[in-house]
Amino acid sequence: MNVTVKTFAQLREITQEGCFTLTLPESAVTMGDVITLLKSRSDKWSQALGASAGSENGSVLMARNQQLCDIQTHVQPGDELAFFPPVTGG
Amino acid sequence: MNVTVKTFAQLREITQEGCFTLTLPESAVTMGDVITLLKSRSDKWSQALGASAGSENGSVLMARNQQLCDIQTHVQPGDELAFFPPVTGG
Amino acid sequence: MFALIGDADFDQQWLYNRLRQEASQKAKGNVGAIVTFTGLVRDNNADGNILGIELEHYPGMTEQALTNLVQEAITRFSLTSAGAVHRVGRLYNDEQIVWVGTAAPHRAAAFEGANFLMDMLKQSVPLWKKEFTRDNSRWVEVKASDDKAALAWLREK
Amino acid sequence: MFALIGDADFDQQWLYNRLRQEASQKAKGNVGAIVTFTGLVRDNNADGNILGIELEHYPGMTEQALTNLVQEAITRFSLTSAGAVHRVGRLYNDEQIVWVGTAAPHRAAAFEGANFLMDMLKQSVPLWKKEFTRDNSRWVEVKASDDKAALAWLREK
Repeated sequence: MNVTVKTFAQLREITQEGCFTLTLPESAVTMGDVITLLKSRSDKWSQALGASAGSENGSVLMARNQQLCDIQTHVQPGDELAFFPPVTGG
Repeated sequence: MNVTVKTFAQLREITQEGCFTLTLPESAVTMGDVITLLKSRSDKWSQALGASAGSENGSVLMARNQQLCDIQTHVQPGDELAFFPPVTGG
Repeated sequence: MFALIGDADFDQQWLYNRLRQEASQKAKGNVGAIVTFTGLVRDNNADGNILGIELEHYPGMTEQALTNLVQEAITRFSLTSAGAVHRVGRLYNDEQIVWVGTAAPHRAAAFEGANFLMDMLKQSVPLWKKEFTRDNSRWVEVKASDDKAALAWLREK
Repeated sequence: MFALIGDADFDQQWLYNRLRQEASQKAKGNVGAIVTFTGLVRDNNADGNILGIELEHYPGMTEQALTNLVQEAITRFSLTSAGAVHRVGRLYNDEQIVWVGTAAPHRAAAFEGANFLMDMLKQSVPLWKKEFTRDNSRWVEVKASDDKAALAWLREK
Protein backbone atom coordinates (compact mmCIF):
# COMPACT_ATOMS: atom_id res chain seq x y z
CA MET A 1 0.00 0.00 0.00
CA ASN A 2 1.01 3.60 -0.59
CA VAL A 3 1.09 6.45 1.92
CA THR A 4 2.29 10.05 1.70
CA VAL A 5 5.10 11.04 4.08
CA LYS A 6 5.74 14.64 5.07
CA THR A 7 8.49 16.14 7.20
CA PHE A 8 8.93 19.60 8.72
CA ALA A 9 11.57 21.85 10.29
CA GLN A 10 14.75 20.03 11.39
CA LEU A 11 13.44 16.69 10.11
CA ARG A 12 12.81 18.15 6.69
CA GLU A 13 16.31 19.63 6.62
CA ILE A 14 18.06 16.45 7.81
CA THR A 15 16.19 14.03 5.55
CA GLN A 16 16.03 16.48 2.64
CA GLU A 17 12.72 14.85 1.78
CA GLY A 18 9.80 17.12 2.59
CA CYS A 19 7.06 15.16 0.86
CA PHE A 20 7.10 11.82 -0.94
CA THR A 21 5.10 8.66 -1.58
CA LEU A 22 6.18 5.59 0.39
CA THR A 23 5.22 2.04 -0.54
CA LEU A 24 4.70 -0.09 2.56
CA PRO A 25 4.80 -3.89 2.69
CA GLU A 26 1.57 -5.57 3.86
CA SER A 27 3.24 -6.31 7.19
CA ALA A 28 3.59 -2.61 8.06
CA VAL A 29 0.43 -1.81 9.98
CA THR A 30 1.45 0.74 12.63
CA MET A 31 3.37 4.02 12.78
CA GLY A 32 6.08 2.06 14.61
CA ASP A 33 6.49 -0.18 11.56
CA VAL A 34 6.71 2.87 9.31
CA ILE A 35 9.44 4.34 11.52
CA THR A 36 11.47 1.11 11.35
CA LEU A 37 11.15 1.14 7.57
CA LEU A 38 12.13 4.82 7.27
CA LYS A 39 15.19 4.35 9.51
CA SER A 40 16.49 1.73 7.07
CA ARG A 41 15.83 4.07 4.13
CA SER A 42 19.04 6.11 4.54
CA ASP A 43 21.59 7.33 7.07
CA LYS A 44 19.84 10.68 7.01
CA TRP A 45 16.53 9.12 8.03
CA SER A 46 18.25 7.01 10.65
CA GLN A 47 19.73 10.18 12.09
CA ALA A 48 16.47 12.14 11.82
CA LEU A 49 14.34 9.58 13.62
CA GLY A 50 17.14 8.61 16.05
CA ALA A 51 16.91 6.07 18.82
CA SER A 52 14.20 7.92 20.69
CA ALA A 53 11.65 8.43 17.91
CA GLY A 54 8.28 7.19 19.00
CA SER A 55 9.37 6.44 22.57
CA GLU A 56 7.61 8.13 25.48
CA ASN A 57 10.09 10.99 25.64
CA GLY A 58 10.85 10.96 21.96
CA SER A 59 11.84 14.25 20.38
CA VAL A 60 9.98 13.34 17.18
CA LEU A 61 6.25 13.93 16.94
CA MET A 62 4.08 12.16 14.39
CA ALA A 63 0.70 12.76 12.81
CA ARG A 64 -1.67 10.60 10.78
CA ASN A 65 -3.99 12.52 8.49
CA GLN A 66 -3.10 15.74 10.29
CA GLN A 67 -3.92 14.44 13.78
CA LEU A 68 -1.15 13.85 16.33
CA CYS A 69 -0.69 10.11 16.90
CA ASP A 70 1.82 7.60 18.35
CA ILE A 71 3.69 4.42 17.33
CA GLN A 72 0.65 2.22 18.08
CA THR A 73 -1.55 4.10 15.59
CA HIS A 74 -2.70 1.94 12.66
CA VAL A 75 -1.93 3.02 9.11
CA GLN A 76 -4.34 2.78 6.15
CA PRO A 77 -3.66 3.01 2.41
CA GLY A 78 -3.65 6.60 1.22
CA ASP A 79 -2.84 8.04 4.64
CA GLU A 80 -0.85 11.25 5.02
CA LEU A 81 1.83 10.57 7.64
CA ALA A 82 4.01 13.35 9.04
CA PHE A 83 7.10 13.51 11.24
CA PHE A 84 8.37 16.65 12.92
CA PRO A 85 10.14 18.00 16.01
CA PRO A 86 8.31 19.44 19.05
CA VAL A 87 6.52 22.63 18.05
CA THR A 88 7.76 26.14 18.91
CA GLY A 89 4.99 28.52 17.89
CA GLY A 90 3.40 31.23 19.99
CA MET B 1 -10.74 77.60 59.46
CA ASN B 2 -12.54 76.82 56.21
CA VAL B 3 -12.47 73.58 54.23
CA THR B 4 -14.35 72.41 51.15
CA VAL B 5 -16.54 69.34 51.60
CA LYS B 6 -17.59 67.14 48.68
CA THR B 7 -19.89 64.12 48.55
CA PHE B 8 -20.54 61.54 45.85
CA ALA B 9 -23.05 58.86 44.84
CA GLN B 10 -25.41 57.76 47.64
CA LEU B 11 -23.89 60.27 50.08
CA ARG B 12 -24.49 63.11 47.67
CA GLU B 13 -28.11 62.01 47.19
CA ILE B 14 -28.82 61.56 50.91
CA THR B 15 -27.19 64.80 52.08
CA GLN B 16 -28.28 66.76 49.01
CA GLU B 17 -25.08 68.73 49.44
CA GLY B 18 -22.55 67.84 46.76
CA CYS B 19 -20.06 70.60 47.44
CA PHE B 20 -19.94 73.35 50.08
CA THR B 21 -17.62 75.32 52.33
CA LEU B 22 -17.54 74.23 55.96
CA THR B 23 -16.20 76.40 58.76
CA LEU B 24 -14.49 74.29 61.40
CA PRO B 25 -13.81 75.35 65.01
CA GLU B 26 -10.13 75.45 66.02
CA SER B 27 -10.68 72.24 68.01
CA ALA B 28 -11.50 70.23 64.87
CA VAL B 29 -8.14 68.84 63.80
CA THR B 30 -8.87 65.36 62.41
CA MET B 31 -11.26 63.81 59.90
CA GLY B 32 -12.96 62.18 62.92
CA ASP B 33 -13.73 65.64 64.32
CA VAL B 34 -15.13 66.71 60.96
CA ILE B 35 -17.40 63.65 60.88
CA THR B 36 -18.74 64.43 64.37
CA LEU B 37 -19.48 67.98 63.25
CA LEU B 38 -21.16 66.91 60.01
CA LYS B 39 -23.38 64.37 61.82
CA SER B 40 -24.77 67.19 63.96
CA ARG B 41 -25.36 69.32 60.85
CA SER B 42 -28.68 67.67 59.91
CA ASP B 43 -30.61 64.40 60.09
CA LYS B 44 -29.62 63.76 56.51
CA TRP B 45 -25.94 63.98 57.36
CA SER B 46 -26.45 61.87 60.46
CA GLN B 47 -28.08 59.22 58.26
CA ALA B 48 -25.44 59.51 55.53
CA LEU B 49 -22.45 59.06 57.81
CA GLY B 50 -24.24 56.56 60.07
CA ALA B 51 -22.80 54.78 63.07
CA SER B 52 -20.10 53.02 61.13
CA ALA B 53 -18.53 55.97 59.30
CA GLY B 54 -14.81 56.03 59.85
CA SER B 55 -14.73 52.73 61.72
CA GLU B 56 -12.59 49.89 60.44
CA ASN B 57 -15.41 48.31 58.46
CA GLY B 58 -17.14 51.58 57.73
CA SER B 59 -19.17 51.81 54.58
CA VAL B 60 -18.10 55.44 54.12
CA LEU B 61 -14.74 56.23 52.54
CA MET B 62 -13.04 59.59 52.95
CA ALA B 63 -10.38 61.54 51.10
CA ARG B 64 -8.29 64.59 51.97
CA ASN B 65 -7.07 66.56 48.98
CA GLN B 66 -8.05 63.70 46.68
CA GLN B 67 -6.07 61.04 48.58
CA LEU B 68 -7.89 58.31 50.52
CA CYS B 69 -7.46 58.86 54.27
CA ASP B 70 -8.97 57.81 57.63
CA ILE B 71 -10.40 59.36 60.80
CA GLN B 72 -6.91 59.98 62.25
CA THR B 73 -5.86 62.15 59.29
CA HIS B 74 -5.17 65.78 60.22
CA VAL B 75 -7.04 68.58 58.50
CA GLN B 76 -5.53 71.89 57.33
CA PRO B 77 -7.19 75.16 56.32
CA GLY B 78 -8.20 75.12 52.66
CA ASP B 79 -8.32 71.32 52.43
CA GLU B 80 -10.73 69.57 50.08
CA LEU B 81 -12.43 66.82 52.09
CA ALA B 82 -14.62 64.19 50.45
CA PHE B 83 -17.00 61.49 51.68
CA PHE B 84 -18.34 58.69 49.51
CA PRO B 85 -19.44 55.03 49.52
CA PRO B 86 -17.16 52.13 48.50
CA VAL B 87 -16.36 52.41 44.81
CA THR B 88 -17.96 50.24 42.11
CA GLY B 89 -16.07 51.01 38.90
CA GLY B 90 -14.51 48.53 36.51
CA MET C 1 1.88 55.19 30.56
CA PHE C 2 -1.54 56.78 30.33
CA ALA C 3 -4.69 57.02 32.45
CA LEU C 4 -7.77 58.54 30.85
CA ILE C 5 -11.28 59.37 32.09
CA GLY C 6 -13.95 60.57 29.72
CA ASP C 7 -17.49 60.43 28.35
CA ALA C 8 -16.63 59.37 24.82
CA ASP C 9 -16.30 55.80 23.58
CA PHE C 10 -12.70 54.66 23.16
CA ASP C 11 -10.89 53.27 20.15
CA GLN C 12 -9.14 49.91 20.46
CA GLN C 13 -6.65 50.52 17.69
CA TRP C 14 -5.62 53.93 19.03
CA LEU C 15 -5.08 52.55 22.55
CA TYR C 16 -3.20 49.49 21.34
CA ASN C 17 -0.98 51.61 19.07
CA ARG C 18 -0.19 54.04 21.88
CA LEU C 19 0.71 51.23 24.28
CA ARG C 20 2.84 49.40 21.70
CA GLN C 21 4.60 52.58 20.63
CA GLU C 22 5.41 53.62 24.20
CA ALA C 23 6.72 50.14 24.97
CA SER C 24 8.79 50.01 21.80
CA GLN C 25 10.36 53.38 22.55
CA LYS C 26 11.38 52.16 25.99
CA ALA C 27 12.64 48.68 25.11
CA LYS C 28 12.88 48.10 21.37
CA GLY C 29 13.19 44.42 20.49
CA ASN C 30 12.27 43.31 24.01
CA VAL C 31 8.48 43.63 24.09
CA GLY C 32 7.11 40.13 23.62
CA ALA C 33 3.65 40.47 25.13
CA ILE C 34 0.74 42.90 24.98
CA VAL C 35 -2.46 42.15 26.90
CA THR C 36 -5.66 44.17 26.75
CA PHE C 37 -8.81 43.81 28.80
CA THR C 38 -12.04 45.52 27.78
CA GLY C 39 -15.11 45.62 29.99
CA LEU C 40 -18.57 45.96 28.44
CA VAL C 41 -21.77 46.97 30.23
CA ARG C 42 -23.74 43.83 31.11
CA ASP C 43 -27.46 43.57 31.56
CA ASN C 44 -26.90 41.73 34.83
CA ASN C 45 -30.42 41.92 36.15
CA ALA C 46 -32.40 38.68 36.08
CA ASP C 47 -35.45 40.58 34.88
CA GLY C 48 -33.45 41.78 31.91
CA ASN C 49 -34.94 45.24 32.06
CA ILE C 50 -31.82 47.22 32.88
CA LEU C 51 -31.03 49.59 30.05
CA GLY C 52 -27.56 50.59 31.20
CA ILE C 53 -25.59 52.34 33.89
CA GLU C 54 -24.84 55.89 34.89
CA LEU C 55 -21.27 56.37 36.10
CA GLU C 56 -20.50 59.07 38.63
CA HIS C 57 -16.91 59.97 39.45
CA TYR C 58 -14.82 62.38 41.51
CA PRO C 59 -13.26 64.70 38.91
CA GLY C 60 -9.59 65.22 39.62
CA MET C 61 -9.21 62.39 42.12
CA THR C 62 -10.37 59.77 39.61
CA GLU C 63 -7.63 60.72 37.13
CA GLN C 64 -5.02 60.84 39.90
CA ALA C 65 -6.03 57.51 41.43
CA LEU C 66 -6.01 55.81 38.02
CA THR C 67 -2.60 57.30 37.20
CA ASN C 68 -1.19 56.10 40.54
CA LEU C 69 -2.61 52.64 39.94
CA VAL C 70 -1.08 52.31 36.47
CA GLN C 71 2.29 53.44 37.82
CA GLU C 72 2.04 50.93 40.66
CA ALA C 73 1.32 48.12 38.18
CA ILE C 74 4.33 49.10 36.05
CA THR C 75 6.64 49.00 39.07
CA ARG C 76 5.21 45.86 40.61
CA PHE C 77 5.26 43.70 37.46
CA SER C 78 8.22 45.37 35.70
CA LEU C 79 5.94 46.28 32.80
CA THR C 80 7.42 48.07 29.82
CA SER C 81 4.30 50.19 29.62
CA ALA C 82 0.66 50.19 30.70
CA GLY C 83 -2.48 52.24 30.26
CA ALA C 84 -6.04 52.47 31.54
CA VAL C 85 -9.23 54.15 30.36
CA HIS C 86 -12.56 54.45 32.18
CA ARG C 87 -15.70 56.02 30.84
CA VAL C 88 -18.14 58.04 32.93
CA GLY C 89 -21.68 59.26 32.33
CA ARG C 90 -24.58 57.31 30.84
CA LEU C 91 -23.68 54.01 29.16
CA TYR C 92 -26.07 51.51 27.61
CA ASN C 93 -25.80 47.71 27.70
CA ASP C 94 -23.00 46.27 25.54
CA GLU C 95 -21.10 49.57 25.42
CA GLN C 96 -17.40 49.65 26.25
CA ILE C 97 -16.86 50.93 29.79
CA VAL C 98 -13.25 50.17 30.78
CA TRP C 99 -9.97 49.25 29.10
CA VAL C 100 -6.60 48.29 30.56
CA GLY C 101 -3.52 47.36 28.57
CA THR C 102 -0.08 46.08 29.55
CA ALA C 103 3.17 45.51 27.64
CA ALA C 104 6.04 43.39 28.97
CA PRO C 105 8.95 41.25 27.77
CA HIS C 106 7.03 38.08 28.73
CA ARG C 107 3.45 36.92 28.82
CA ALA C 108 3.05 36.17 32.54
CA ALA C 109 3.84 39.74 33.66
CA ALA C 110 1.51 41.24 31.05
CA PHE C 111 -1.39 39.01 32.15
CA GLU C 112 -0.77 39.54 35.86
CA GLY C 113 -0.43 43.28 35.43
CA ALA C 114 -3.75 43.52 33.59
CA ASN C 115 -5.51 41.45 36.25
CA PHE C 116 -3.99 43.55 39.03
CA LEU C 117 -5.15 46.75 37.34
CA MET C 118 -8.73 45.51 37.14
CA ASP C 119 -8.82 44.14 40.69
CA MET C 120 -7.42 47.34 42.21
CA LEU C 121 -9.45 49.66 40.00
CA LYS C 122 -12.57 48.15 41.55
CA GLN C 123 -11.19 49.10 44.96
CA SER C 124 -9.29 52.35 44.74
CA VAL C 125 -10.59 54.52 41.91
CA PRO C 126 -13.56 56.79 42.85
CA LEU C 127 -16.21 55.64 40.37
CA TRP C 128 -19.78 54.66 41.18
CA LYS C 129 -22.26 52.75 39.02
CA LYS C 130 -25.99 53.29 39.05
CA GLU C 131 -28.13 50.89 37.04
CA PHE C 132 -31.09 52.42 35.28
CA THR C 133 -34.27 50.95 33.85
CA ARG C 134 -36.87 52.89 31.88
CA ASP C 135 -38.43 54.22 35.09
CA ASN C 136 -35.96 53.71 37.90
CA SER C 137 -32.34 53.69 38.93
CA ARG C 138 -30.40 51.96 41.70
CA TRP C 139 -26.82 52.17 42.98
CA VAL C 140 -24.77 49.04 42.37
CA GLU C 141 -23.65 47.32 45.57
CA VAL C 142 -20.02 46.42 46.22
CA LYS C 143 -19.30 42.74 45.65
CA ALA C 144 -17.51 40.88 48.44
CA SER C 145 -15.53 39.00 45.76
CA ASP C 146 -14.10 42.31 44.50
CA ASP C 147 -12.85 43.17 47.99
CA LYS C 148 -11.24 39.74 48.33
CA ALA C 149 -9.44 40.02 44.99
CA ALA C 150 -7.92 43.37 45.94
CA LEU C 151 -6.95 42.14 49.40
CA ALA C 152 -5.13 39.18 47.88
CA TRP C 153 -2.79 41.55 46.00
CA LEU C 154 -2.19 43.61 49.14
CA ARG C 155 -1.20 40.50 51.07
CA GLU C 156 1.17 39.29 48.34
CA LYS C 157 3.17 42.52 48.54
CA MET D 1 -14.97 31.47 16.62
CA PHE D 2 -12.11 31.86 14.20
CA ALA D 3 -8.63 30.42 13.69
CA LEU D 4 -6.45 32.03 11.03
CA ILE D 5 -2.98 31.29 9.65
CA GLY D 6 -1.32 33.63 7.20
CA ASP D 7 1.69 35.62 6.03
CA ALA D 8 0.16 39.08 6.33
CA ASP D 9 0.23 41.29 9.40
CA PHE D 10 -3.05 41.34 11.30
CA ASP D 11 -5.28 44.22 12.30
CA GLN D 12 -6.19 44.66 15.97
CA GLN D 13 -9.41 46.56 15.33
CA TRP D 14 -10.68 44.03 12.80
CA LEU D 15 -9.98 41.10 15.14
CA TYR D 16 -11.49 42.83 18.17
CA ASN D 17 -14.59 43.82 16.20
CA ARG D 18 -15.07 40.31 14.89
CA LEU D 19 -14.73 38.77 18.36
CA ARG D 20 -17.07 41.32 19.95
CA GLN D 21 -19.64 40.96 17.19
CA GLU D 22 -19.68 37.16 17.37
CA ALA D 23 -20.01 37.30 21.14
CA SER D 24 -22.78 39.87 20.99
CA GLN D 25 -24.73 37.80 18.46
CA LYS D 26 -24.53 34.80 20.76
CA ALA D 27 -25.27 36.47 24.09
CA LYS D 28 -26.38 40.08 23.72
CA GLY D 29 -26.21 41.96 27.00
CA ASN D 30 -24.18 39.25 28.71
CA VAL D 31 -20.64 39.82 27.42
CA GLY D 32 -18.79 41.64 30.18
CA ALA D 33 -15.19 40.81 29.37
CA ILE D 34 -12.96 40.77 26.29
CA VAL D 35 -9.27 39.83 26.64
CA THR D 36 -6.70 39.96 23.87
CA PHE D 37 -3.10 38.79 23.91
CA THR D 38 -0.67 39.83 21.18
CA GLY D 39 2.81 38.35 20.85
CA LEU D 40 5.59 40.34 19.20
CA VAL D 41 8.89 38.97 17.86
CA ARG D 42 11.59 39.52 20.48
CA ASP D 43 15.30 39.89 19.84
CA ASN D 44 15.99 37.33 22.54
CA ASN D 45 19.63 36.71 21.76
CA ALA D 46 22.13 38.15 24.22
CA ASP D 47 24.33 39.26 21.32
CA GLY D 48 21.41 41.26 19.99
CA ASN D 49 22.16 40.34 16.40
CA ILE D 50 19.02 38.37 15.62
CA LEU D 51 17.06 40.09 12.90
CA GLY D 52 13.89 38.03 13.21
CA ILE D 53 12.38 34.59 12.80
CA GLU D 54 11.25 32.40 9.96
CA LEU D 55 8.10 30.43 10.79
CA GLU D 56 7.49 27.08 9.15
CA HIS D 57 4.14 25.33 9.49
CA TYR D 58 2.23 22.26 8.34
CA PRO D 59 -0.37 23.64 5.93
CA GLY D 60 -3.77 22.12 6.62
CA MET D 61 -2.91 20.62 9.99
CA THR D 62 -1.96 24.00 11.46
CA GLU D 63 -5.38 25.46 10.66
CA GLN D 64 -7.13 22.35 11.98
CA ALA D 65 -5.12 22.18 15.20
CA LEU D 66 -5.68 25.87 15.91
CA THR D 67 -9.42 25.50 15.21
CA ASN D 68 -9.63 22.51 17.58
CA LEU D 69 -7.75 24.43 20.25
CA VAL D 70 -10.05 27.46 20.06
CA GLN D 71 -13.10 25.19 20.27
CA GLU D 72 -11.61 23.40 23.28
CA ALA D 73 -11.03 26.73 25.04
CA ILE D 74 -14.64 27.82 24.37
CA THR D 75 -15.99 24.59 25.87
CA ARG D 76 -13.60 24.43 28.78
CA PHE D 77 -14.07 28.03 30.00
CA SER D 78 -17.66 28.56 28.77
CA LEU D 79 -16.46 31.41 26.58
CA THR D 80 -19.00 33.31 24.53
CA SER D 81 -16.52 33.43 21.68
CA ALA D 82 -12.79 33.16 21.00
CA GLY D 83 -10.35 33.54 18.15
CA ALA D 84 -6.69 32.97 17.31
CA VAL D 85 -4.33 34.15 14.59
CA HIS D 86 -0.77 33.01 13.90
CA ARG D 87 1.53 34.37 11.26
CA VAL D 88 3.98 32.25 9.25
CA GLY D 89 6.92 33.11 7.03
CA ARG D 90 9.65 35.66 7.68
CA LEU D 91 9.01 38.10 10.55
CA TYR D 92 11.35 40.80 11.83
CA ASN D 93 11.88 41.86 15.44
CA ASP D 94 8.95 43.80 16.96
CA GLU D 95 6.47 42.50 14.38
CA GLN D 96 3.18 40.98 15.52
CA ILE D 97 3.35 37.17 15.39
CA VAL D 98 0.37 35.80 17.32
CA TRP D 99 -3.00 37.01 18.63
CA VAL D 100 -5.60 35.30 20.79
CA GLY D 101 -8.86 36.84 21.95
CA THR D 102 -11.59 35.66 24.30
CA ALA D 103 -15.05 36.97 25.20
CA ALA D 104 -16.99 35.86 28.27
CA PRO D 105 -19.64 37.05 30.73
CA HIS D 106 -16.96 37.55 33.41
CA ARG D 107 -13.33 38.54 33.55
CA ALA D 108 -11.81 35.40 35.10
CA ALA D 109 -12.96 33.07 32.30
CA ALA D 110 -11.74 35.48 29.61
CA PHE D 111 -8.28 35.73 31.18
CA GLU D 112 -7.98 31.99 31.83
CA GLY D 113 -9.16 31.15 28.34
CA ALA D 114 -6.55 33.42 26.76
CA ASN D 115 -3.78 31.95 28.90
CA PHE D 116 -4.89 28.42 28.09
CA LEU D 117 -4.88 29.20 24.34
CA MET D 118 -1.30 30.48 24.50
CA ASP D 119 -0.01 27.61 26.68
CA MET D 120 -1.56 24.92 24.49
CA LEU D 121 -0.71 26.65 21.21
CA LYS D 122 2.97 26.28 22.17
CA GLN D 123 2.36 22.54 22.53
CA SER D 124 -0.14 21.35 19.98
CA VAL D 125 -0.08 23.55 16.87
CA PRO D 126 2.50 22.54 14.22
CA LEU D 127 4.59 25.70 13.94
CA TRP D 128 8.37 25.96 14.11
CA LYS D 129 10.51 29.03 14.65
CA LYS D 130 13.95 29.57 13.15
CA GLU D 131 15.89 32.62 14.29
CA PHE D 132 17.93 34.34 11.62
CA THR D 133 20.85 36.76 11.77
CA ARG D 134 22.41 38.48 8.78
CA ASP D 135 24.46 35.36 7.94
CA ASN D 136 22.96 32.42 9.81
CA SER D 137 19.81 30.78 11.06
CA ARG D 138 19.06 28.39 13.89
CA TRP D 139 15.96 26.43 14.98
CA VAL D 140 14.49 27.59 18.29
CA GLU D 141 14.63 24.92 21.00
CA VAL D 142 11.56 23.91 22.98
CA LYS D 143 11.45 25.48 26.45
CA ALA D 144 10.88 23.14 29.38
CA SER D 145 8.68 25.83 30.95
CA ASP D 146 6.35 25.67 27.94
CA ASP D 147 5.92 21.91 28.39
CA LYS D 148 5.19 22.39 32.07
CA ALA D 149 2.54 25.05 31.43
CA ALA D 150 0.68 22.81 29.00
CA LEU D 151 0.94 19.78 31.29
CA ALA D 152 -0.58 21.80 34.14
CA TRP D 153 -3.76 22.34 32.08
CA LEU D 154 -3.91 18.66 31.15
CA ARG D 155 -3.69 17.65 34.80
CA GLU D 156 -6.41 20.09 35.85
CA LYS D 157 -8.87 18.49 33.47
